[in-house]
Amino acid sequence: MMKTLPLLEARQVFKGFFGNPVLKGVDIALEPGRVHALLGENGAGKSTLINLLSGALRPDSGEIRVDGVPVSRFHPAAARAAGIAVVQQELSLTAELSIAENIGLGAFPRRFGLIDYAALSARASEVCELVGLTESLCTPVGDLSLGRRQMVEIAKALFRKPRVLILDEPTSSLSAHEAGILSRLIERLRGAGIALLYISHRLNEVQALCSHVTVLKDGVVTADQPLAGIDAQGLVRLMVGRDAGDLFPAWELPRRGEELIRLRGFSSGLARDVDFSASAGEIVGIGGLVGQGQEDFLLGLYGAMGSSAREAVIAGRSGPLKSVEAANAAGLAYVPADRKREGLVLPHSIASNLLLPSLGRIAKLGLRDRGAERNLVARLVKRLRIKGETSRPVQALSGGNQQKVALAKWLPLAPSVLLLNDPTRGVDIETKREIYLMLKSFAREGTLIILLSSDTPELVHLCDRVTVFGEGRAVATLPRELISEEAIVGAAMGINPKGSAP
Amino acid sequence: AANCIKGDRKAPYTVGWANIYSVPTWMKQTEGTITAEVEELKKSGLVKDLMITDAQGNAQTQIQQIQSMIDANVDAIIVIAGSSSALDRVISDACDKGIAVVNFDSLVDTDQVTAKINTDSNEWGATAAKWMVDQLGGKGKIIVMNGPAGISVSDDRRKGAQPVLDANPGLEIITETNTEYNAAPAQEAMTSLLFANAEIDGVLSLGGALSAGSVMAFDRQGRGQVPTTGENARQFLELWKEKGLKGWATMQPNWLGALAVYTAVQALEGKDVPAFVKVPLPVIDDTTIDTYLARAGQFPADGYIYSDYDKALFDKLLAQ
Amino acid sequence: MEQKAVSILKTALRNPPLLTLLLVALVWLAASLTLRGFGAYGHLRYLLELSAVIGIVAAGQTLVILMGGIDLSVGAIITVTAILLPLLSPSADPTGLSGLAIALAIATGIGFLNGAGAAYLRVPPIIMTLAMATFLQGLLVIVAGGSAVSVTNAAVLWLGQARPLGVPSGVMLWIAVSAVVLVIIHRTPLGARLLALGANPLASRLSGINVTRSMLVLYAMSGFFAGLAGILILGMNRQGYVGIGEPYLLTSIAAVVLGGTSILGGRGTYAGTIPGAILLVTTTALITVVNASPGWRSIMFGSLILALLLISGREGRR
Amino acid sequence: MAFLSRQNLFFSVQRRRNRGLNGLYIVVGLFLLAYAMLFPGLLGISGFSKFTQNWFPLALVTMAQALLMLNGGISLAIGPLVSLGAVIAATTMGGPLGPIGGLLAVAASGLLVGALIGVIVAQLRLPAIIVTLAGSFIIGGIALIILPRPGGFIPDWLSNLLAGNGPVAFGLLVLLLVCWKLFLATPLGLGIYAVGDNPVGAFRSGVPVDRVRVTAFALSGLLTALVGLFVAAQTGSGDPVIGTPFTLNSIAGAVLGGVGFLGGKGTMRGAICGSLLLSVMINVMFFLGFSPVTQYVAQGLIILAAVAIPELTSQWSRKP
Ligand SMILES: Nc1ncnc2c1ncn2[C@@H]1O[C@H](COP(=O)(O)OP(=O)(O)OP(=O)(O)O)[C@@H](O)[C@H]1O
Ligand SMILES: Nc1ncnc2c1ncn2[C@@H]1O[C@H](COP(=O)(O)OP(=O)(O)OP(=O)(O)O)[C@@H](O)[C@H]1O
Ligand SMILES: [Mg+2]
Ligand SMILES: [Mg+2]
Repeated sequence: MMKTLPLLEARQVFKGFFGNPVLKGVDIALEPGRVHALLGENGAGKSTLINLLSGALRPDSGEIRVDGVPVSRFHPAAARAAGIAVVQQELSLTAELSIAENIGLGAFPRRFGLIDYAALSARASEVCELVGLTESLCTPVGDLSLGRRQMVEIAKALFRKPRVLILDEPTSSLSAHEAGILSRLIERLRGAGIALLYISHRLNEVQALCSHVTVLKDGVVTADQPLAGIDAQGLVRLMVGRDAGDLFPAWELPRRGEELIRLRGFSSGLARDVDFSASAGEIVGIGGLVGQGQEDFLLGLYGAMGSSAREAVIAGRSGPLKSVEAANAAGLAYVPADRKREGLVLPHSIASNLLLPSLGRIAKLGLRDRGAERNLVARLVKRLRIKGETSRPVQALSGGNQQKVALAKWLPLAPSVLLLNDPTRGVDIETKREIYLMLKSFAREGTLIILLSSDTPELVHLCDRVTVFGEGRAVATLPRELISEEAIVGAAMGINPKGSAP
Repeated sequence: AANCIKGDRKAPYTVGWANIYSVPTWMKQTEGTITAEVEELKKSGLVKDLMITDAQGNAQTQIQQIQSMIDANVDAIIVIAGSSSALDRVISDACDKGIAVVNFDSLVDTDQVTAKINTDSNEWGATAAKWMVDQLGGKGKIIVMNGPAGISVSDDRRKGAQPVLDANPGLEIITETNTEYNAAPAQEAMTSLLFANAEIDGVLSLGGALSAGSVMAFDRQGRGQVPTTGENARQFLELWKEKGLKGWATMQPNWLGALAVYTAVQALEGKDVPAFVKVPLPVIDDTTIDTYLARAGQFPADGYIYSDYDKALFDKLLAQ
Repeated sequence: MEQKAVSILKTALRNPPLLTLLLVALVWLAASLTLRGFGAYGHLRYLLELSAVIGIVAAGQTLVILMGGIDLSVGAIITVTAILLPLLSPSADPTGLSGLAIALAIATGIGFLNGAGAAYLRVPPIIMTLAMATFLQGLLVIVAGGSAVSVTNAAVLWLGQARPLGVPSGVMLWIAVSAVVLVIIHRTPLGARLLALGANPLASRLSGINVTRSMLVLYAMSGFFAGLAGILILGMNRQGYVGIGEPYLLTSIAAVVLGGTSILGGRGTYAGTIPGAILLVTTTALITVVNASPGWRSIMFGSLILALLLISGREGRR
Repeated sequence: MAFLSRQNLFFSVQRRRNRGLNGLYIVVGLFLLAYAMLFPGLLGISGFSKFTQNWFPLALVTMAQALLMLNGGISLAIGPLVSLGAVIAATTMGGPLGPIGGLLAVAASGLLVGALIGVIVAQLRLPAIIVTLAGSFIIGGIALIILPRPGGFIPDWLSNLLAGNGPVAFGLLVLLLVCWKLFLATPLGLGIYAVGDNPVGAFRSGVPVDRVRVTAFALSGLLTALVGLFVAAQTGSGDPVIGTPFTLNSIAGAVLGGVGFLGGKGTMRGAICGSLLLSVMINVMFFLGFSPVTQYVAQGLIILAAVAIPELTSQWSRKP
C-alpha cells in the first residue's frame, strides 16, 4: 500500500513559555483514516502541541503543514478552514444558549443573513444523534451536566464536518455509557477517512481505539510507532521511562473505626431518600450512571446544598450540615470534579490555592504568618509532588497538577471524612497511582473516604464497599466480595445483584 | 381671565407641586413656604389638597409626573422646571386642559402657562458685575464663579454680567469656574486657582453656596479676602460678617413657591394675573446684612435667609 | 548598571500600582515645571488633602470591588454622615469624639445592611446599594434643612483643619487608613479570602469561605470608610449639605480602576488605588486652572483620564 | 416528533428564555393592573400613548445598556450620549440638513461614538467601565459646545408624530424588538451572548470576538443617540444635560431585568420589563398620593423586592 499523505503535520516544532521550553523539536503526522494516540504525563506538552496544530499558538520554530504544504502564520480561522476541529477539554460553550445554537456557533447555516434555524435544527440533530445526545435541542447548555456538555462539544466539532479531529481527553468526564458511544463514533469517523488525534490517560481506551502512538516525554518524542504489539506496560514504560508497577495498590482489609456517617432518608437535590452509613478507615465508593444524584448527595453531605433527613449523624453531629464551614469544622473536606470552576481559583497562585482552607488556622493574632505558610506550601508541594513554582498562577499548571493542588489544599486540615468527586479526572497514570496510594494511606490513618467515580475500575480496585445510585436513590450497596465492573453496571441498570439491598 | 383658565374649575382646588428635586435645602425651604401657603388657603376653603412629586433631578421623570397630574386632573400645577426646554410640551398640554400652570424659579420656554414668576437672572448678573466694577474702580483681576454648565439660570446670570464687563475692559477675567451650586466643589476649585494666581482682586460669584466656598478657600490658604459677590446663603452671610470682607448678595427668595401657589389660586378664582411676575431682587449689602443675620436662627445652617413676605407683598407683585 | 535600570523599569511596567505611582510623579513634575504655583509645597499638600477624601472612600470601594461587588451607596453615606453628625454631637462632650463614634456606627450599620441584603436576599450588590442610596435620599428629605447646625464638633474640625507638624491631619488619617487596608488585604486571612471570592466565588465557598460573613464585614467596612470620609469632608467644609457626597461615588470607582484593580474582582490592591486617587485629584486641579469653556474643560478632563488609563489600566480580559 | 421539534426550534428556544423571569412578569403585571385601576384613562388611546411615550426613552437606553452588559461590557456614557443626540437633533433639524439630514446626523454620530468606544475597549483591552466614564466627560463636553444652553429647534410635526396623541412610540418599541429578534437570529447577534459568556471559547469556535464587541458598542451608541432624538422631539428642543440621569437608570433597569454583569446572562425582554417597572412605579406612586419621602422609600423597596423575591422563591423551591 502506498503511504498516505498526512493531512496535518508538525515538523520539528519548538515552543516555550517565558523561557521554559515545553516542546523541543517535536514531529507528528496525522493521516486520514487513522486514530493516532498522543500520550504523555501531565505537563508533557500534549495540550501545547495540539494548540500548535490548531493554530491557537504559534511555534517558536519549526513548521506546521497542512496537506504537506507548510503554512505560515497559522491561526485558528485558517485551521478551521482547513477542516481541523479540536475538542478541547476546556469547554467552548455558552451556558445561556441552547444546545443547537452552541453546536452551530461560528458556523451557522444562513439564509438571507439570518441563522437558518430549520437547517440548524436538522443538522444539529444529526450530530446529536451521532454522539447520543437525546436532550431537546433547545435546552440551554447551562442545564446540562459536565459529561453531557462534553458531548455537545464533540457534536460541535462534528458539525463542522472536519477532516482532522483532535480530541483532548474527551472521556475524562464521560460515563461509561457515553464513553462507549464515543468509541463507536470514533470507529465510524475513522472509517470515513478522517484523521483523528486522541489524547487520553486511560490506556485501555487507547489500546482499544488507536492504531498509532506518539509519546511525549519532557518535550521530546520518545516513541512514534504503530500501537500493534505494545501492551499497557510497554506504553507506560515509554511515557515514564521506567517500568511501572501496578496501577492500583493491593486491597487490604480496612480497620474500621467508629461510625462517622449515618443517614436515614437523606435527600438533597436529585438525591432522594438515601440511607447510608460509613465508618472511619473505610473507602466507600459511589457509582452508577452519571447524573443520578451522586454529586448532589456529596454536596448535601458537605453542607453546600440544602438537605434534609429523617435521621442524620455526620462526624458526631446530628442533623444535616447547614454550611460548608460547619462541614469543614466537623472534619469534612470535598474535592470537586470540575476543578477549574469549583476547585481552584485559577488566576491565583498555587500557594494561595493551597492555603485557602487553612488561612484561618495558621494566622497568628489575626495576621497571616508568612513563614508558617511557606513551610506548609513547601510540605504540600513535596508530599504531592506538585510541579511548578508556587508563585505562578495555578492555571498555568497542567491538568494533573491542578488536580493535585485541589486535593492537597485539604490535607492541612487532616479531614476525618474526605468526599472525592472524580479525583483522577484527566490525571496521568503516574499521578493516579500516587493519588491511589495516598488515599490508601489516608484510610489507613483512619480517614473515611467517600469516592464518587466515573472510572469504574477505580471503584472496583479501591473500595471496600460501593453504593450504586439510580434515579436519585441508592439502589444497591455491593460489599467488597461482590464488587466488579459488571456488578456495578448491572446494579445501575436495575439488575438487582445478589448483594444486600440498602 | 388669565392664560389657561377656562373658568370651569371650582374651589376648593387640588394643587400639584411638581418639584424637580426635593432633597436640596433650598428646595426644602421653598417647599416649606408652599405648604405654609397651602395651609393658609385651606383655612379660607380655597384649596383642598396638595400633591407633591419629586423627579429626583430627572427632567424626563418630571414630564412623566406632570403627565400624571394632568391625568389626575388637578386644578393647578406649580412647577420648577428641571430643564428650560424639556417641559414645554407637557406644560402646554396641561394649559390646554384648563389647568392653572404657574412656573417659578427655573422657567420653561413656552408661554402656554398661566404665569411665570421669577427674579431677573440677567439683572442678577449685571448688578453683581456693576457692584464689582464699583468696588475695584473698574480695574483689577477677577475670577468668575458660575453654576453648572448647560443650565439656563447659570447661563443667564453670566450673560447678564457680560455687557457690564465689556464696558469695563479694565477688569480682567483671569479664569472662570463651573461647579454645582455647592460649597465643597467651589472651595476646591478656588483653592487651585489661588495657587495658580498670585494676584486676585475680586470674586464675581454668581450664586448659591459658591461664594461661601470661595471665602473659605481664601481663608484656609491664608490669603486676604477680596470683594466677593454672592447669594443669601446663610453660610456666606455669616462668613462675610466673620471675615469682615467686602460683600454683596442678592437672592432668589424661597417664597416664590408660596407666591406661585397664591397666583395659581388667584387665577383659578378668575382674577387676572400677569403672564410674567417679575420679582425685584432684594439686595443685601453692609447696611442690611445685620437685619438678615439677626434672623439667621430661623433658617437651616446650610439654608438661605430669605426676605420677609406677606399677602400684601404678593398682591402688590400681582398688581404689576 | 543600565541593565538593572531596564529591569527595574520592566518590573514597574508589570506592576500597576508602581506604574500609577510613577505616573503621578511624572505628572507632578511636568506640571510643576510648566504651571506657576503647582509645585508649591502648599499646593501639593492641598492636592494630597483632597486625595485623602477620595482615597478613604475608595478604601472601602477597593475592598468591595476586590470581592467582586460594588458599592453605589458611598456617596449617600457620606452625605448622611455629614448631615447627621452635627445633630448627633452631644454638647456635653467637648472632644466631640462621641458624636464621631455615633456617626461612624451609623455609617457602618448602613454598610452592614448593604451586606445583609446582598448576602441574605441575594440581591446583586449594585441593586442593593443603589436601593440603599435611594432609601438614604428619603432619610435626607426628612433630616436635611431641619435643625442642622454648622459643625462645632472639636474632633471633626481638628480632622478637617489641623496640620500637626505641617501635615494635614486628613492626610495622616489617610496614611493610617492605607496602612490598615493594606494590612487587611495582604496580611490577613480576610484579605486572601476576599481576593479568592472575587476571582471564583463558587470555588471559594466550597473551600469553606463563609461568603455571607465576608460580605457583611466588607460592606460594613465600606460603610465605615465612607462615613470616615464624610466626617473629613465635613471638617474641611465646616458644614454639611445635601449632595456633598455625590461627587465621590464615581470618583471612588475610578480611583480603584485607575490603580489597576480589576472591576470584576479578584485582582488588584489598594496600593494602586492610592496613586489612582491622587491622579484624579491632580487632573481635576489641572483642568481648573485652564481658562477654557466648560465644554472644552470636560473634554480635556475625559481625554486626560483616557490617556492615563492607556498607560496604567491595561486589563487582560475585557 | 423530530419534524415537529425541527420546525419549532426557534420558538422553543425563545420560550426557554423566559426562565426565571416569571417573578418579574408578575410584579410588573401587578403594577400595570394597579395603574390601570387608579387611572382608567390608561386604557384609552391617548392615555396609553402618553404613558408609553414617557417610558419609551428609558426602555431604549435600557436596551442599549443591556446589549453591552450581555456582551460583558457596560457604559457610563449613556446619559451624555443621549444629550449629544438631543443637541445634534435640535441644532441640525432647523438648518440646511433638514429633518432627514438631522436624523442621519444623529444616527451617524451615535454609531461613530459607539464604535470608537468599542474599538478602544476591544483593541486596547481597557476596562469598559472607565473608558466610558472618561468618554462621558468627552461626550458631555461636546454636547455643551454644540449647544451651551437648552434651545434649538425641532419641527412641530416631528414632535407631534413621535410624542403626540398616537401610540407611535409604542409602535417603534415593538419594531425595535422585532429588529432585536432578527439581530439575535444572525450569527453576529448570537455572538453577543457567546462573547459575553465565554470569550475564549467563542474565539475558538470562530466567532469574530473583536468585531462582535465593536458591533455591540456601535449599536448601543446608535440606540442611545436615537433616544436623544426622541427626547428632543418629545420636548421640542435640545438640552445639553438632559440625559444625565439615564446612565444609572439604564443600569438599574437592566439589572432589575436579570441581566448579569459578567456577560452572557440575561435577556432583552427582561431588561425591558425592568425598565417598565421603573417607569410604571413612578405613576403608581403618584396616584397613591405618596409624599416624596415615601416615594424614595417605596422605590427602594420595590426595586429590592423585584429582585429578591424571585431569587428567594427559586431558592426555596429548589430546596428538597
Ligand atoms: N501559556 C502557558 N504559560 C506558561 N506555561 C505554560 C503555558 N501553557 C503550558 N505551559 C506549561 O507547559 C507545560 C506543558 O503543558 P501542557 O498543557 O501542554 O501539558 P499536557 O501534556 O497537556 O498535560 P496534561 O496531561 O495535564 O493535560 C506545563 O508545564 C505547563 O505548565
Ligand atoms: N493564564 C495562563 N497562564 C499560563 N498558562 C496557561 C494559562 N492559561 C492556560 N494555560 C496553559 O494552557 C494549557 C491548556 O489549558 P487546559 O486547561 O486545556 O490544560 P490541560 O492541561 O489540558 O488541563 P485539563 O487536563 O484539565 O484539560 C494548560 O496546560 C495551561 O498550562
Ligand atoms: Mg493537556
Ligand atoms: Mg489535561
